[in-house]
Amino acid sequence: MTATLELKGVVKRFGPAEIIRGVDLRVLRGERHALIGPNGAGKSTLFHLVSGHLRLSGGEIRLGGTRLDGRSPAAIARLGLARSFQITSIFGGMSVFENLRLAVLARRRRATVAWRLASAMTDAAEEAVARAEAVRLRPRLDTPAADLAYAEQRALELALTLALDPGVVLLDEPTAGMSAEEAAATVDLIRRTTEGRTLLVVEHDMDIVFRLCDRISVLVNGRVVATDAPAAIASNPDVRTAYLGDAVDA
Amino acid sequence: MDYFVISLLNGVVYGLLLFMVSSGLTLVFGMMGVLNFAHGSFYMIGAYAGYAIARVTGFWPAMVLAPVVVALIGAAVERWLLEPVHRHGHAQELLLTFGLVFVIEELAKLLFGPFAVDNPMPAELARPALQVGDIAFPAFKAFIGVVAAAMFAGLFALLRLTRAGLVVRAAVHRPDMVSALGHDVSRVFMLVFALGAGLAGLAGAVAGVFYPVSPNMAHELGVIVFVVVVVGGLGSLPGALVASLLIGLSTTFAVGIDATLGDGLRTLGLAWTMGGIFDVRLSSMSGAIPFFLMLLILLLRPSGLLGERA
Amino acid sequence: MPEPVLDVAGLEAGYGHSRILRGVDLTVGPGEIVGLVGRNGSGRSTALKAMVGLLAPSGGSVRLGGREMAGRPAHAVVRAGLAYVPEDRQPFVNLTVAENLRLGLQPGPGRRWRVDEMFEFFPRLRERARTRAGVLSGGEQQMLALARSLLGGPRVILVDEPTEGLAPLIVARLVEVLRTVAAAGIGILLVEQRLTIVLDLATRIAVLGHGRVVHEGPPGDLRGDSAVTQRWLAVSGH
Amino acid sequence: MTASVAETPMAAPPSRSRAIGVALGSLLLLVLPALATDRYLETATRGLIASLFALAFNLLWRHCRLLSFGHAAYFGAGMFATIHAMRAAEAGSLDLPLPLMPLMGLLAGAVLGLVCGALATIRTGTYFAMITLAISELVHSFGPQFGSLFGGESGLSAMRMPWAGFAFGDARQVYVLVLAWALAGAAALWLFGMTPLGRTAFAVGENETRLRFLGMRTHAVKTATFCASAAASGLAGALLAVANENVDYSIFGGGASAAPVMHTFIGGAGTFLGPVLGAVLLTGFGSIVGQATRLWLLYQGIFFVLVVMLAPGGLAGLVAAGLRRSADGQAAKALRATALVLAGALLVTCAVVFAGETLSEVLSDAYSAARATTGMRFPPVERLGLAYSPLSLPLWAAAAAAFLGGVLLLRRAMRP
Amino acid sequence: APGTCRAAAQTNEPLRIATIETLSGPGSGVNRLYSIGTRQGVAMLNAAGGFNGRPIEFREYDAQGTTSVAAERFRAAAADGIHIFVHGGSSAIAGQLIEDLRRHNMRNPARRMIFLNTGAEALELTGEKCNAFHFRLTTNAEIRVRALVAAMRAQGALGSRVVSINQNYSWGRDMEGAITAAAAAGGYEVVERILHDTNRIQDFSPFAARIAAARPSAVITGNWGNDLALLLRAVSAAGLRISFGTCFLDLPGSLSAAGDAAVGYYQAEVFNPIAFGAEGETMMEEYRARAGTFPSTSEVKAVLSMQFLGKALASLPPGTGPDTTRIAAALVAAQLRLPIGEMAIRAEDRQLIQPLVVSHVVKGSRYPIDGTDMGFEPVGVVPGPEAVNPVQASCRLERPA
Ligand SMILES: Nc1ncnc2c1ncn2[C@@H]1O[C@H](COP(=O)(O)OP(=O)(O)OP(=O)(O)O)[C@@H](O)[C@H]1O
Ligand SMILES: Nc1ncnc2c1ncn2[C@@H]1O[C@H](COP(=O)(O)OP(=O)(O)OP(=O)(O)O)[C@@H](O)[C@H]1O
Ligand SMILES: [Mg+2]
Ligand SMILES: [Mg+2]
Repeated sequence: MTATLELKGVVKRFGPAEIIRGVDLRVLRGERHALIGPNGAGKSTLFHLVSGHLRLSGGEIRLGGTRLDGRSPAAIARLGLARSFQITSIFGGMSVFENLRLAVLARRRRATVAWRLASAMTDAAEEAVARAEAVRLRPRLDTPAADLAYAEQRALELALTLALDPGVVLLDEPTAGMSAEEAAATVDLIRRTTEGRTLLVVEHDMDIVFRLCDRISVLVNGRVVATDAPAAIASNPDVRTAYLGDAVDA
Repeated sequence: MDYFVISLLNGVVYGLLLFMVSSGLTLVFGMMGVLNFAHGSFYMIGAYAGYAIARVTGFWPAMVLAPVVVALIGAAVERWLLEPVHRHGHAQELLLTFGLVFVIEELAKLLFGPFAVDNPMPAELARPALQVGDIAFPAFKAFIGVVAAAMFAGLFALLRLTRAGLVVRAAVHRPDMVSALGHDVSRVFMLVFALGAGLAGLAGAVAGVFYPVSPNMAHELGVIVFVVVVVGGLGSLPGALVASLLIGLSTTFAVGIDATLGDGLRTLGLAWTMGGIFDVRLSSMSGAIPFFLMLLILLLRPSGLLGERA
Repeated sequence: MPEPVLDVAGLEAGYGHSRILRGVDLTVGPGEIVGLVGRNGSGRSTALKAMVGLLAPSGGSVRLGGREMAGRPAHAVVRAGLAYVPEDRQPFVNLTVAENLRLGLQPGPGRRWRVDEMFEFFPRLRERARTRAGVLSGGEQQMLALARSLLGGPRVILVDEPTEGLAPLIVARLVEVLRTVAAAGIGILLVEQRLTIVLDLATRIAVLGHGRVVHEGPPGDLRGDSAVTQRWLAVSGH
Repeated sequence: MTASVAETPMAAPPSRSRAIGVALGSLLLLVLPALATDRYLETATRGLIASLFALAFNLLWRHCRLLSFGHAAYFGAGMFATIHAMRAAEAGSLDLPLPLMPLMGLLAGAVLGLVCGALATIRTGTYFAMITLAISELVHSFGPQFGSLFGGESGLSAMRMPWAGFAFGDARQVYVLVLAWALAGAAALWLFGMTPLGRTAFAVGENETRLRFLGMRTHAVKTATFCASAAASGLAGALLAVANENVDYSIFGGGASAAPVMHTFIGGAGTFLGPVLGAVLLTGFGSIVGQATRLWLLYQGIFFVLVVMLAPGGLAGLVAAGLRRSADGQAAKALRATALVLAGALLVTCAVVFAGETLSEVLSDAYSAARATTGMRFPPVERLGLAYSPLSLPLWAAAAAAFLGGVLLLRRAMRP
Repeated sequence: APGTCRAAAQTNEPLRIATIETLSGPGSGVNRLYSIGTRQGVAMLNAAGGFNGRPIEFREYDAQGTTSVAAERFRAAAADGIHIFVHGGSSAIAGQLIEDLRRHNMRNPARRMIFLNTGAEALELTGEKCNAFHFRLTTNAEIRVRALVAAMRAQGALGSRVVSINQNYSWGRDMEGAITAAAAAGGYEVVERILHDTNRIQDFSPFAARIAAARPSAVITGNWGNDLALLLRAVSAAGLRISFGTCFLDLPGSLSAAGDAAVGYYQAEVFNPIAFGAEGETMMEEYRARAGTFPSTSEVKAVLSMQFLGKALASLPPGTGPDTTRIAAALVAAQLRLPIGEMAIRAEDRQLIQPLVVSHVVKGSRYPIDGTDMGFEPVGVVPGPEAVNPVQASCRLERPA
């Protein structure tokens, strides 16, 4: 199988502290890949590196053959790799609708058009509404994003990411702070919306990981200690001691 | 040679004076995130206070009392004007101080008249401290230097060693959370702002000994203090010191250089006959140098010489 | 049941025109762990904010050890012994971990915790003591937030979704910590999404709905497919 | 001030009343020449120019949350470009009819704005403000140097050349010309806010990082917005050049940069037309009160401070709130608030003016002359059309009471 | 609208005079004085019977320190039917006003206005900008320097090595030019030419160092306001004892700011109470009775200008209305006798020719200023024709029709 996203010997240092210590990771086209690991293992950092938020200290990252490292976040996003943030990051002062329309326009490269009114771009508007519908925010269309409840904000965050129709999606703890019900719903949502896309997700809730993902990589202290199918991971003794404890029973 | 030595001394002292004025600004900005446009006005108030008090108590007591007065005014401003708009964000606070500039200047005009007041220098400061060739280096410049040095030491200790410093630095970003840890944010803010104002007042009182004490003082000091703070790195005290000295020295020496940019290029064999900017004498542009410096810094090292990354 | 330290009665609060809380009644006794659950957006975080004074209550009373707290500024309430751990952790990004903790350190009315006790709880924090909190990992920030508030020596601590973003091992650790804290005689009001954890920890559970406490009782009430869970949480069985 | 633009509910007045307001306003502007004398047309012309300038400034703030303290640079650039063009036309070396001259200003503003904008928007927040300040200070310090470009401290002057039977000699024709351009400029700025670019620019102010991860080159967006703002400023400058037929480098000074800031935040930055309100108000203030008393700057300063404190949304914010209320069928409440505001404002004004004028009189030379002649230490003050002792306790007490009462009333009124 | 519709002045119309000065904001301090003085001057004219049987109307317009407001005020004045407007405060504003005047007179030949310039000294105002309806009733750089050089040389205070330090804008450059031009006549060599930016410099000691390095026998500067005060303070602080020739040391604020440093420094001016003898004394006392303080030189200049105007008005046949064209002509012909000599207009460029008093600063003066005990003691008078500069080639007056 071909890897869409491929990391080779990726290293990241912050001053003296080496946080990512040579990560090799191959995310296969169309698979749902989970990245788990103890707090502070470097999962978010890895995301930052892939999405261009941080610069590599060493190694290389490829997206379907093209080098990502060294490119700006914007460039990477335009190459079809989108991410969500662990700390919710949306446009608080704008309505849910405007948030989504913005993302849609960005994807269609129409977001900097200065010679037409945004309201004239009805197709974009329709898509925005549809995407709100998809994450159950339809009733909140005109609410300023800042006034949404936390969970609603997470949902919007997700919708923004998906609105880019990316080939590869990076999700950092998409269900954090959601009730079990919400979480379950969100997982279904992710399933539906990322159909046919490649998905790399960081998640601490094992039920979700096991329900959602085809393969799991375990990151410990900046190294990938294991990559395998859920069942195998669950029964992997190292992983249990390093991360799971007795959270799941194989 | 004499010229070089004296210019060096002048540059350093001028730099130190700049530091005196900008330290309070840096403090308030670094800790409260408020860029106090009215800082120059506090400087002016300090000068007038020094002048008015000195006429009653004599010079030296005035040097002590004037800053106190200004600090009190600062406290009042923070409590009754700034505090209420705090929740509307920094922009709003900045605008408030921006408005204060006009109010204070006009009040000064109203109360002390539009002209510079006659602020005599005490004899012990008037006499020269040392002689370089046939140029004297006056005592009050040494005085300025000493005060500035003391100021730096004191502030540095305050920020590094006290918890108040910690509280305020934290409160810049998350006032709510700080109060949720049991700290009375508003009180600390008031104290810090008062301190900043007091420093400006001290600088004004000291500077008023030499510079004409007039309602335009703030105006003339102008944005140079902002330049210092930005070049040094917003909120960094050592940065402010370095920047002040840098600006002090560069402007001082630039004055002596009559060469034009064109000359410089020509000696490099470039640009034979370019008019405009290339034929302006450096000496006549010494006032613009700080701004060049600022732009340069902001482009090369946006967070300032010693500023911590945003 | 012992005399409650925290006694909330008819608490009302909201944002601007939208009224979120319509009279919440709650009590927390010393050393007691009370779970506060409800749907997303039901107002649990709002309730905590209103109790600690970060959000001015528009009505009702919040008594701490018999003294009225409603309407008093947050710092006064906290000094009186009511600590608060926000749901979004709120680290002081420009300070180091150590400095963050130092800020929390206060001579509170409750048990005096020491900084290295916190490091015992969360060894990870000791490793990161010198780093700026802004760059901490999500989980690390969560630990920091809890430790920071405990250092204030509270009598009651309000915790908003502490396990969010924590790895399973750490979650287990956290549960231990909360038990220890409670054992030290400190009341805990716990807002938590993962019902399993609440059921495991709490001695009493209050359910928030329509801006009121619509049900209160021992964890048993919410075990299994009870009517309450169906009606107010609608959790498809665990 | 709320972090929202007119399109999002909280800041804007209900669209119907806004439409009505705009319609009435434009109508008034159109019939003004028939009503007003030259003097007031002069002031009106200034008001229009200041309004356009303030709108241009607020484009940056309202969208990108970028606060520029150096917009005089682009305003001035527009003025100089236009004057140079007009001189060329006067000399016959350029064949551009006067009504099209402002295009020169627009162009100059845009070009300079593009360069400086690309530079300044590297940073945001306070740094940005400082950079803009530095840039304009730099330009200003060049002022005295290049005689051919800036014409020294007495500046350059030109003459409006007749065109198509219009001499452009009298205030009316100038007013109409300025009005046309100002309206066009305002409309353009309004539309900009509704284009995708405008909305994106607003998103920059909201959360720039996130925007990057949506694949946007935010720096380009900011630069473009800056450029638009500078172009509009340049246009405003051009209009002033046409009206004054003269310009000198003092226009690059701090005062010119301060004006749009004051206008915008007194008028209200949250709503599109807020700055216009502020500009018109302060321009009128400057030319009417400014004629009446030397203290007008003091009064203006106090006014500004009070507005920033009590009405963070600016005056337009108040109006909008009132309209929204009455739209929500709380007309009574709205009226009450309005009454409170007016009463409070009146009280404060009386107090401040009394104190200011009395003080300035007592400290004036003329008064010391009166001292000398009458031989009294505090002869009665003749100000505001009445004579009273400057020491009269009751008067001062009344003033103090009025001030405090006024502020309290205003406070009350502002509460939602 | 009065400005446009009204036909040529009716004879029964009162004469309207206005000042357009900076009355508020930065710079208002010095500029207001011209307005105050003019007001007093007009009052005196009215006390003497006004103009053809009617009191002269007087107005003040506030230029608020900017040329663009000045322009607005000019049009306001035109609209209010002002015949003569007075300005002395700033060369920049004067430059704006003279252009406004040119355009206004071109557009409204029926209602031409007159510009009495009581204090703006930029050469170009009588050079390429010169205008038949603009009268410079004050000095300019060349006149000041010629007078200074003549008198200082006579005092032996000039020596052979002169430093020129000036502000880097047209006025300062005019001064530098004049100082260089006068070198031959003054028998000195200009050993250092310094131009520094205006009102920006906080610390002048570097310039003091430069001056010292040049080892001059005298320094001549056109600096005013802070730039003057700071320069003098820096020089004295550096312990340099050099004689200074100045132009604006008598403006309020300067002497107090300069302090004792200023003692012995020279100054060339139109008026000095002591030099004017008994008449000077009565002028001072009379003025104090009216205005409460002794007049500053700026005020006196304004008063003298009004008296000069008075002469011109008096010369008109009774019954002539406020016809500005004829008044202008009368001004060209007018003469005013001062204790120290004649005041008259040079027809070619409308520059006033008048004698100048050169004085130096002494302690314990009879007319101390600025709350100091210092004042100006005359050391010599330079007759007008000797002081005045030649007509500039660039000046071409289009004679009034
Ligand atoms: N800029 C930085 N400077 C120094 N250390 C950093 C920086 N950024 C991250 N770190 C450290 O790197 C480690 C990994 O952080 P990261 O956020 O990637 O962890 P994580 O795997 O996402 O953990 P969590 O699951 O809790 O989010 C943390 O210990 C953090 O403190
Ligand atoms: N700052 C705010 N302004 C306006 N409305 C708000 C604000 N914060 C929250 N709300 C609203 O208040 C309601 C309750 O919010 P709250 O955060 O208390 O919910 P919650 O029970 O904590 O749910 P969760 O934490 O899972 O999102 C939500 O409907 C939300 O939309
Ligand atoms: Mg993480
Ligand atoms: Mg919550």
